[in-house]
Amino acid sequence: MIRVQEEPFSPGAELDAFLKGRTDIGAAASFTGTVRDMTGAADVARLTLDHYPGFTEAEIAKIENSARTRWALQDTLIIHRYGEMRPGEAIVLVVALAAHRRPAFEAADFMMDYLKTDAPFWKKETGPGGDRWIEPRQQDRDDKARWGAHKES
Amino acid sequence: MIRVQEEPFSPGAELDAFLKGRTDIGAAASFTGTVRDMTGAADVARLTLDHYPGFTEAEIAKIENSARTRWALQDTLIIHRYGEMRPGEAIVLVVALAAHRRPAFEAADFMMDYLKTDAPFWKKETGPGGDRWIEPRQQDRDDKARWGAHKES
Amino acid sequence: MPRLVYFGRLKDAAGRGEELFDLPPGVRTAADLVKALAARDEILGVALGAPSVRLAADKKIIDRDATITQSREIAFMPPMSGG
Amino acid sequence: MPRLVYFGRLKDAAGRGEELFDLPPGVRTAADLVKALAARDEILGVALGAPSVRLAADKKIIDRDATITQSREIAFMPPMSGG
Repeated sequence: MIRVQEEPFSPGAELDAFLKGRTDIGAAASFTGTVRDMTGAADVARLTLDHYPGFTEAEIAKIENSARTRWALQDTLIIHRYGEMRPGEAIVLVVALAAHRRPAFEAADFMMDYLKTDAPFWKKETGPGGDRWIEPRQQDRDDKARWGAHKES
Repeated sequence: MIRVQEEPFSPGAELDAFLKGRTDIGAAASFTGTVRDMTGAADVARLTLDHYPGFTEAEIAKIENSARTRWALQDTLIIHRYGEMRPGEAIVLVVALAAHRRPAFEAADFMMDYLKTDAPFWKKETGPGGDRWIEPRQQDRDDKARWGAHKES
Repeated sequence: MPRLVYFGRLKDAAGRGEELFDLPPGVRTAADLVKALAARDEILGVALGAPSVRLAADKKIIDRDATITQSREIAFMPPMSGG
Repeated sequence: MPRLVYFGRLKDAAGRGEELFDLPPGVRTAADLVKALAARDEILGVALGAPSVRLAADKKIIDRDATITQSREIAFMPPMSGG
């Protein structure tokens, strides 16, 4: 399941709702990305995420489908926010449910690596010194490369 | 933080409480282990975990400390239940908080691998056919071996 | 007349998030379109010409030699960064 | 008189979770204790003798050649499985 939304969300509440009533899984790996206060001045710091409605959802669906093809998963959840966010707020939540822990961990890790470099969002960090666009670091590209040659489309 | 308890808990509610008010982290990796209905008969299936009060907490603390030494983590949480559990209930929750996602993921994965083979719990599965003690599989030992030679004590 | 959409730092470079742009005669491919935009605004042209910038026509990724004469919406996207 | 504590399938093998056990004369190490228990109950003795069984004295892991004459609690633990 994929949700791209402007509204804040509670990662734990989403996790509990996603797990509710399931007796077929043994493992739930989750990852929450939050806005980190890089400036030491939380009152002025914010992160603004631009997205491309329609296209963004479709590209995230490709990432989710790749994970579902690659591992034996019972279900997956990706929630991603856009718009303006403050330090401490969740940007993204990824959950992978499986019978065993290795596929759950690997799929959550994989989906995050791909979201980091391939999900159509553009991030602007605002601090006391002004605005700055954030683009994927070499580290992010290296992380994605761990999963081998892999076409999303 | 470590909690060994008999009472059921909600992994998501614990995750939200653990994240609350933190603006210094960027990444929270979590893992929830749940009781899977192996029998197809949830009404009779249960899992019973035996533990060794005092010793169990101390051994889990060693695992947590190993992770804290090995990765740059802002905080870690391990909640582990003992006693009788029904399909769908959470057995264990592990959370690793860090500035970036790789240490968070790796530390959560590491703590789970060590809990699986080194945490003093003994698991009995009860189904329609009676009781069965569950011991670590070779796969669990292989998973732990991924982290290299590593002394807990 | 297609709509051009700019994201991230390209929005800053273009000074707007989107615009309607009348394709000049002779513009057939995405590369032709970038050339036409560069003729209007050299700095934007350089920004759009970077190989790291990806293009989409009607929300499908396209190469720069793709024909865009029938496209209703063309998006210019700098490197993406989710998560 | 130390308390012996059995976990997991060893609890089933011992038919109890714990017992007070008067150390017979000549019992000095953990291995001696296992031998004394085996003399009382051969099947339990085999189960406790398995190399996969770990022992703790007063909640600290010990080797089988460790002296246990001063220990108040000795635990017998089959392979652990948390998570």
